[in-house]
Amino acid sequence: MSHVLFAAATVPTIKTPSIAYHAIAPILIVLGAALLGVLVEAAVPRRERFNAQIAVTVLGLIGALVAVGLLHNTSLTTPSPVGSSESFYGALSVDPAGLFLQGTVLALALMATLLISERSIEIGSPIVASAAVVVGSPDDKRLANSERVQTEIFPLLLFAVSGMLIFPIANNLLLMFIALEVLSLPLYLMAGLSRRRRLLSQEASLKYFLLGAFASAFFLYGLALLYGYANSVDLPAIFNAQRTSGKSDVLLYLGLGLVIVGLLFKASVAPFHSWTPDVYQGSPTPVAAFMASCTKVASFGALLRVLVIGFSGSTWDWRPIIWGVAIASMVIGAILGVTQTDIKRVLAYSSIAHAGFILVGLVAVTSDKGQSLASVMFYVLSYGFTTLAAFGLLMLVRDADGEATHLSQWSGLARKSPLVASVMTILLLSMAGIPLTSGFIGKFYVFRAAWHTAGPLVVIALLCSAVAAFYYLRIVVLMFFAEPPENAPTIAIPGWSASVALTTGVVVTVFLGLLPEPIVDLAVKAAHLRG
Amino acid sequence: MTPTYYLVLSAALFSIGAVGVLVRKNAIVVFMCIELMLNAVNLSLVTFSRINGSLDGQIMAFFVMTVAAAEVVIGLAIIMSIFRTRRSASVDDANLLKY
Amino acid sequence: MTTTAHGIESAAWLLIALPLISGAVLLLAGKRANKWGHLLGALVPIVLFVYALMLFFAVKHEHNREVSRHLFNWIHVGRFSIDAGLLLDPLSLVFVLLITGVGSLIHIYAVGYMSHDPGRRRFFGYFNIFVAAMLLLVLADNYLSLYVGWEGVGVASYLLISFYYDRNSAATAGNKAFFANRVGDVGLSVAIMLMFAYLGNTSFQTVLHSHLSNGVASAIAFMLLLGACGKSGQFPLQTWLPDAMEGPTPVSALIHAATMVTAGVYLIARSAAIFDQSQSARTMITIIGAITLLYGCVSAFGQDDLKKVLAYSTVSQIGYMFLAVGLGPGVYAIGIIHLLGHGFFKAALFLSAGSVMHAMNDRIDMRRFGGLRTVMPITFAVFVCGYLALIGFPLATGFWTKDKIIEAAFDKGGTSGWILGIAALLGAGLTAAYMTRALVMTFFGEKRWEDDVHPHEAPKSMTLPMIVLGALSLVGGYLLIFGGGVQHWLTPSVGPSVEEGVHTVNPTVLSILTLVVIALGAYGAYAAYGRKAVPVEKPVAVSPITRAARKNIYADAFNEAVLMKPGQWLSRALVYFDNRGVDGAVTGLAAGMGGSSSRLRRMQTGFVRSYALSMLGGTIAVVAVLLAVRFQ
Amino acid sequence: MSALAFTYTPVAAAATHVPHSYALVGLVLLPLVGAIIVFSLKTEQAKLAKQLSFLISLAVVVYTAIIAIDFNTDKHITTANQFQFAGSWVWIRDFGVHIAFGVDGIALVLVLMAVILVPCVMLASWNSLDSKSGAEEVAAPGAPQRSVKNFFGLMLLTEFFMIGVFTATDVFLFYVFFEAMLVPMYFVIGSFGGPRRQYAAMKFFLYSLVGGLLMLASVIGLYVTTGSRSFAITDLIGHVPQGATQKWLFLGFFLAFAIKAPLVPFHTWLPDAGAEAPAGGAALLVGVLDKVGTFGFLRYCLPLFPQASKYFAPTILILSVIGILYAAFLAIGQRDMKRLAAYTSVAHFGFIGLGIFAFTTQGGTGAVFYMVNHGFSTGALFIMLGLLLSRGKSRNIDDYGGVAKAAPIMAGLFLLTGLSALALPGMSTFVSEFLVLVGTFTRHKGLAVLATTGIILAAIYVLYLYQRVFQGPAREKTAGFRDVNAREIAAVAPLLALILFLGIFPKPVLDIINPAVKQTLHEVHQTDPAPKLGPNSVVAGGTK
Repeated sequence: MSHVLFAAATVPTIKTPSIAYHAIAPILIVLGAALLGVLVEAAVPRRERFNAQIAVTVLGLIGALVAVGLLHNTSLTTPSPVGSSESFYGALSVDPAGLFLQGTVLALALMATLLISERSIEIGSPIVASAAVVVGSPDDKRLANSERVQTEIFPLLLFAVSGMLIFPIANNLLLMFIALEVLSLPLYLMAGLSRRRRLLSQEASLKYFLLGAFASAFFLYGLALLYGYANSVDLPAIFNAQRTSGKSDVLLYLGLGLVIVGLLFKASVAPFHSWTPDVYQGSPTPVAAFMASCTKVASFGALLRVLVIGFSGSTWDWRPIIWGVAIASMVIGAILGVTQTDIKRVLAYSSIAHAGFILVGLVAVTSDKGQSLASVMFYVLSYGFTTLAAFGLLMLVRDADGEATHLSQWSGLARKSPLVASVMTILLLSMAGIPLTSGFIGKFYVFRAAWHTAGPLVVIALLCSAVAAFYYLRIVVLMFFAEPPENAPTIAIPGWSASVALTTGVVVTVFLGLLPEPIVDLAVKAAHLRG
Repeated sequence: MTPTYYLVLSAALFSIGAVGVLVRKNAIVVFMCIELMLNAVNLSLVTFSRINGSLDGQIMAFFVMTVAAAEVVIGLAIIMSIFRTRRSASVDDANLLKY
Repeated sequence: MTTTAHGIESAAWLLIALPLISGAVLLLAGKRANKWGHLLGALVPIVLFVYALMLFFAVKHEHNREVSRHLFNWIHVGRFSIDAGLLLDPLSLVFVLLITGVGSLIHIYAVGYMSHDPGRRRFFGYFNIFVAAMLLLVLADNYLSLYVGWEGVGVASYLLISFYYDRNSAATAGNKAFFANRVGDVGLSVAIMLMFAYLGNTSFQTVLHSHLSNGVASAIAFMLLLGACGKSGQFPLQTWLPDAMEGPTPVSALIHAATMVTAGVYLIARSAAIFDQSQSARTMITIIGAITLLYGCVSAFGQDDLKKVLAYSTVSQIGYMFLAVGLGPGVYAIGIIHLLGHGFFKAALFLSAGSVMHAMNDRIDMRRFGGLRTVMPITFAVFVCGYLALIGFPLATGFWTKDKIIEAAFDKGGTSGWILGIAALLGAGLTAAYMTRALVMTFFGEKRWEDDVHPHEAPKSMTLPMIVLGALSLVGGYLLIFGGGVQHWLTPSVGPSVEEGVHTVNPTVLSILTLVVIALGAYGAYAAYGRKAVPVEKPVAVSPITRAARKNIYADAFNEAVLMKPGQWLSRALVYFDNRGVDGAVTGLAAGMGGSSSRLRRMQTGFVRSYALSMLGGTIAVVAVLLAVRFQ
Repeated sequence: MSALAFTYTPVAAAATHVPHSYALVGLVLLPLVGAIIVFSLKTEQAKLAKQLSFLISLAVVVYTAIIAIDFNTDKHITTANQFQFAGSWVWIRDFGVHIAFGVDGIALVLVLMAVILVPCVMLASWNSLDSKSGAEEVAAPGAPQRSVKNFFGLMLLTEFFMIGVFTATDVFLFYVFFEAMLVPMYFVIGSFGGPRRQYAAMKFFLYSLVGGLLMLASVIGLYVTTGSRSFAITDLIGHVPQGATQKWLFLGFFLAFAIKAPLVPFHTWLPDAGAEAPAGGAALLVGVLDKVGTFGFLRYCLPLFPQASKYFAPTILILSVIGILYAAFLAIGQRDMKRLAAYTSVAHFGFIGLGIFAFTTQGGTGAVFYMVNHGFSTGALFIMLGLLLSRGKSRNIDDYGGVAKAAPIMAGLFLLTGLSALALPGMSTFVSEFLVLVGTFTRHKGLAVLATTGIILAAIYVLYLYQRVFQGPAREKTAGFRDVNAREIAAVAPLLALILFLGIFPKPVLDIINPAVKQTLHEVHQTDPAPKLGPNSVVAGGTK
């Protein structure tokens, strides 16, 4: 694309570059499904709409997943020039690492879809029937108890997923920015679509939107500065410019800093984390699950690419930043989680802490031949499944106001439902990094990658995970060792869709703890970014 | 005219926008401040385009404008729905989620 | 050197196994064994005694009179190799005969004495276990095996002292005995470790036939001495022994008079070769012996409890034995003979005392006795036999050896010889005095017992052993000393006696002097207690010496003030420190974490603008760090 | 970036050819399968769960015994082939991690000890869950019934982890067992414990976790610094770089083990956990789980970090001696009998630490034997306390007195147990304690003598407890105590019998332990000091 633009300035003829459509097929499939979803929304009668949307979404995601699977050996950048040109960089880089992350996003998104489409737990679905209706108005009350469901969320989700697919393979900062917006804008809306506690949901939506836009502005300004420095927003070009450009390094580092900030915001890394607890708490639970898993995968993918492709030459300059924000994330995530009373906020702080752990793995990403890259990819995958299942479980524990997320309501849960309590325990132990769960393997993997480069950071990370273990264990203590409260919540029986999602999450968590070999192998093989 | 001035102007506008986000209470105004930041970036892009002698920056400005427009749509929808519920567009009123 | 066991000797392990099995049967069989348990228990030592006699004659014919019986390899780790084995030599056989002989008599006595006690079976179980442990102690052929027996008798002693466990005083006394013994055990343990560290072995064969440097020999000797003091109730670990009288009387007779408490003397005699290499340790033994013998005498004066009098007497007599074995190569045998004689007469005295108790409804306060000689003639007669032997009446058992010990003390020469000699002499006088007091208060004078008490002579099962022991008290010493038989017998173990030499004081003069002192002591006591009626209540206005004697010269008070109280305080202080300090650091860390968490979470104000501020701050920090790193 | 194809070197290839390489896998899996079966029973099938668990645990004992009989004690040992029944299968190739099992003498006797303890604990806990609360509380009205099958399932699960942790010969696998073992014990304490069970369970887990995570750092460091691309212990021995790296790595392992053991001053979780855990759980916790710490010293700290071990040995020895005396004083000052028992164990762990870091065969063998004996002894002690508490419903010693009157057999068993705890000569505990002391003495005389004074304190805390509980006049409350029944006797008697038997004839066990300890010391490059005077000083014919 940039070649095209550049060419336009000097040569009057425009050569159409060739696009490897097969390589971007997953993106196209999801986008196509999303558009189809919009059409369904317009054309299919309300009664059929829900099933139609689910079909479109699920098939779209599965199709994309299959496409990713078929592409697994691909490594190319696209578009590519028809003639030869010495400085042409494809805006999209379809490479093994990117495909791994895309596959992860798609799988997690599929599970999130299943959670969103759960209708047995609550009349309708966890999603508000009509977001436009004023909260508390008679219409709102009527709709809240009606069977009416809202289906716009599915196309929104698909659009977000398409953004997430582009995000980690964008080789061009502008494209990355657009992907960022494409994934964010639907999420802002989705955050506000909770069926219950709509005020909170709307507030979450507003906060997420304002802060997200604020962060985008930083990203964009960084992009502009880098453009000024390198005369291109292609990552390889920026990398090359660092050796050749005569411009002031201030531009480079200001730009790098601001771009990183934009990405760290999405990944909910401290000190850019402050939206996370509020938004997770306010959002509909399946949406929070979607954000906590998929967004994280995508944004770390983007961060990896920026650092490895664009800035592996200045590793020593940005490494202190990663150290700093990693420590900040782990410490804030661990310590602030200790006194939380809402289980969704606990998971949010856990997510912040985990972002820190992932960053630990990321420290050595430019210097160790793919080990770090593989470890980060493995970590986001295992964490994604675990956290998604954990959020999904929250949907099952309910009282009259919807989900019972206050910790005190979880006490004695094992009496009521040993199964839910046991499953939650497995997930929490995984988050705490106890062996025989995927969390342990993930932690081991990232820490091993970082050990040589950042030994002290690993020790800090381990100590933080000990602190964080406190709040996971506290939930276990409550569920198993405490007496149930007076107004004990009820346990809803999930329908097939949520059951499938939850089972998958737990099975993956345990499986990756016992036999991680296949996925580790996959990550190792995929640990390759193409500039 | 040195293009650098435009860069300084752009930085100033960006900073004004950022500070505006921090000090203004009305969600619409906050949002406008963010738009101001985006437009400051546009100014930068165009300036750099000029400095670097390539058109890419100018094209990018269009992209940014488009994205900003999309953002407005979403943003106003969100602010609107909150306003209808709360009868207030103050961002400080949206303070249920905390600690 | 030693002969390997053969024939009858090779079954010597039965000496230990039989009573152990019997004890185990009695304890494990439960109520089923109530009917016949005591008979089994009493039969075992008799069988053992017979076997021991056979062994005695068998060994007597062996070359060198040392027979070893290897049993099995007990512990083998690296160079540390301990074989479980038995050593039958003159010293051990003398003890075996004493233990089984006197043991048999006391077992028989106990059948009668304990006949009304519901815990009789348990008693015999413990008693047999004691016999097994004691025999192991004397038969062991290395120090570690000895240690096992050493501790085994300690446990048996503990169990029997606290036999009436529902009495707090008995339980406490048992504990006290065990704790004091443990202090001694530290010494014994360290001694064994020293042996291993320096010699690589702990068998008598090696240790006793090695040249040690004076320092090492002294270190080992002092540590052994500490062990001996604990077991034998010697200063400064003596206070448990009088309290041990809480146990049934046969226990006091067998364990806390005749056998176990003399194990310290055995240990020193056994380790003669080590003590011979350390003059300082030997001097220490004599000092301890002298202090203890006087201490025992003085404390015995203050007691109104007949058994306590005898207990302090035991303390004092073992002091004599220590003095003897401390005096050196020639006197070991005298010490051992005194030990054997003491086994007879002290057992006789205790059994008589038990008989008195039995008659007086388990009351033991001498102030409540009086005039018992007519009611209990046999008991009285046996007590008198024991009394004569103990005070060293001419030709009675104690006479021969006590005289020799006093003589040897003077013969040591120098100032120390004089001091030790005079102490021993003084002790003889005091012994006569307190024993006379006890005799008079118990058997003479007006009867002072309460109305509900109807004293009567003991049954035959009790009186018969008493008579035998009484007779042995009178003539046993003569048998032991006659012709130097025992001395010669012991020579292979402890070396020959030195008969001739330069005497500091002419022996004849000294003998007469001793007799005079004894007579004076006896008369003095008679004058004080026999002439006038003994008050039933303790007189309150008494001299400081009496007051001190009543409180065993403040030894208990000292222990309580210096060891127990500070120990308890330390324990409490450490508990506080552990909870507040060590654990406090841990919980404090957790609390700090929680505190900082609840403070930090306030930063999450809920205002979107403050979030934006933190983001902006973070951004500035990130950029600043980047630039700082780059342009530093 | 295509250089990711890590070269994989087969580990312990020779070992996999040993015919019995699957034997230990079976042993590890047996209790796991049992646990899964028991967990899958219905809550109502409590009786079946008990019987099944007990049978499985007995089967494990038999299985282990067969392995022990098959164990070759005369084998010539080298670093590479120090494990018997070794088997190794790749688990995660990229991590260089193997599912690798194998036993040397040290591991074998500890496994034996653990599996013998489990059925005893089960017998002792047979009816302990019938009351609706912890043994020391009176059940609150309306308290729900606790799940018997879960308790027994957790016991089997714990057994699985215990066997695994002792038999793993891959550092990573060991770590997995080491950490995962916390979970079942956490549930045992938390679900079936006393009034402060939540606090105790949490403290236990977090404290251990902190240690475990520090160890994780070292485990990773081991991999990174040795460059061996394998976690098999035989591949790592001798490859850890000397100097500061080794010291740091050592500290990571050491802290984890010191917390687990626990060594003063990292001990404060144990009194809480030991006191709040149900008696059976406490028996396993203190009897077996804590041994993993001291086992780790021997298996990992010494061979992997010989230089650092020597560097830190004086400090550890001093800590051990402090622990012996300090914890003994604390035990004397306790009012809570289970806390008392926990503190006695802290003191005993001091002895074990002393033996290990004295670097003598006597010390090392003594320490391992000590672990075994202490497992039996403390297991029996906690079982006895459990029986007592189930009658008295109070952990406070002052609430008791004169129990021997009503329950003489119980008193006798308790006293025997107590005597084994104070290392009475004639019991196996004595043999081990003396070996430790004598082994220490040959190198560090002062420390050994100080430690020896601990035996006085041991007598005080044991007998003082016995006096306050069992002796003295019977109380109104204690007079009605039921004496132990056959089942309860059967729970303790085997342990006491073993303690007595091994006290008189410890040779079979010592012979198993000895070669392994020698090998360990060989890896630390230590030999026993020779007797100072040597055999030359022995004069034939005596000195007379």
